[in-house]
Amino acid sequence: MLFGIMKDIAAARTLTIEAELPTVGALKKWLMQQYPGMQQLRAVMVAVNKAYAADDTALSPGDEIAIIPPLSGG
Amino acid sequence: MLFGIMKDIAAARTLTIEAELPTVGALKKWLMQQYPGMQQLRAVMVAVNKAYAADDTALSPGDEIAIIPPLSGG
Amino acid sequence: MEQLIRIGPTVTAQEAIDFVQSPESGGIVTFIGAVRNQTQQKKVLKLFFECYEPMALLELEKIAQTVRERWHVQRIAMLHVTGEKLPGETVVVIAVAAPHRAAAFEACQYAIDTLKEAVPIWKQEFFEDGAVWVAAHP
Amino acid sequence: MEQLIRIGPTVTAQEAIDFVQSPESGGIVTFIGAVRNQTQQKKVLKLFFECYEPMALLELEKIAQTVRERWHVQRIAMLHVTGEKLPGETVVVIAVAAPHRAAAFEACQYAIDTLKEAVPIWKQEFFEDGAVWVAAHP
Repeated sequence: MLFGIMKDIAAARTLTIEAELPTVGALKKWLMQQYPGMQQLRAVMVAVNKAYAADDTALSPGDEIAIIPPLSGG
Repeated sequence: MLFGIMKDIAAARTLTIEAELPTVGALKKWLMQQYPGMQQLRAVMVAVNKAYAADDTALSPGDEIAIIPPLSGG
Repeated sequence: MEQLIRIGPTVTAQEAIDFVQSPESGGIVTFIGAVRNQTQQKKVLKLFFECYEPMALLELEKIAQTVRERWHVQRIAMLHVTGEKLPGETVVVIAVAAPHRAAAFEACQYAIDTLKEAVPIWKQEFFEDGAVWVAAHP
Repeated sequence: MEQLIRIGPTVTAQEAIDFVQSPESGGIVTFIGAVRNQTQQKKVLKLFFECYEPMALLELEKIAQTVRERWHVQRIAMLHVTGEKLPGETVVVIAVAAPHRAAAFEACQYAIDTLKEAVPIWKQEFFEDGAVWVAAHP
């Protein structure tokens, strides 16, 4: 799932990824290559199953993955 | 003018004082003698013309003098 | 900075918030104090607030002036009741609007702390077995 | 500690205050954030809030849990809007009731600071000449 500016950069709400991406870090790297506009963002976090995940977190099929650009709530 | 517990201790809203009391300090001393119950209070301040006054503040006829027992607003 | 200072028989949080809210303000911090239904395990029936009103208004004005000097605040409202109040009723409301929330928090806390220290208002608590002037004795 | 957490199209300060107010509480501190009519001298027409709601609710729940662990707080309400908002409209309300006001101030400030840092909500500002996602770029 993509939110905020990431939705605009990827021009999509959700992505289906064919590549094999074993960890959050690998996913981030893949996204940066696919969407160079992402490199200009202040920081991008990844949430796995509704919780922030570190780069070494393993990804499994069926995980709910959200790309979290800089927050601006409140 | 007397407020809060001082009104109860002196059993009056206002006092007319015959003694000659040149300063706030002298007034406090006189009150303590007249109303020993005042000595049990946490602190008593005096306001002259609606502002807190130090013990060495001179008193003049016509001054609006208020005896301020410990505050408990809010 | 615009300010609303009022001492009266009833005050509401909404009144203070409505005064300070404006399309320019980024954040509003409010403090609301109400009558508690007990003090040190003793049931409180009612409170009575006595106020040396002309001086209290001057002291509230001084608080507003200090807030204006120390923080970038757009609006402040300070309301306090006098007379009889029942448990649950609002006693005091301070509302502060500022472009940055840290300033609003600091100014609001300063205002309520200083109100309690310096504004000539006295609270009498009524229990089933009598009444006391709060904080009078050590 | 009792808590009210809600994300919805409209929120009001009164709703949060009504929830936290109780005859046991000594003081209530609230933070209210509203839409500003300008950002860096540019007129704001409207805002749009996007929210990853299931995760946002979990993050708000974590904030409530930390508040419960760190401070003696009786009740907390945390409300945030989603969707379109016009200048002046309320975006976020945090209300905290505690027996001692210092705890209420600290917990309320912690809650709004952490909300802004950790709760997945994004704000898009609409100007006369386009729209930007706030804070996205350095």
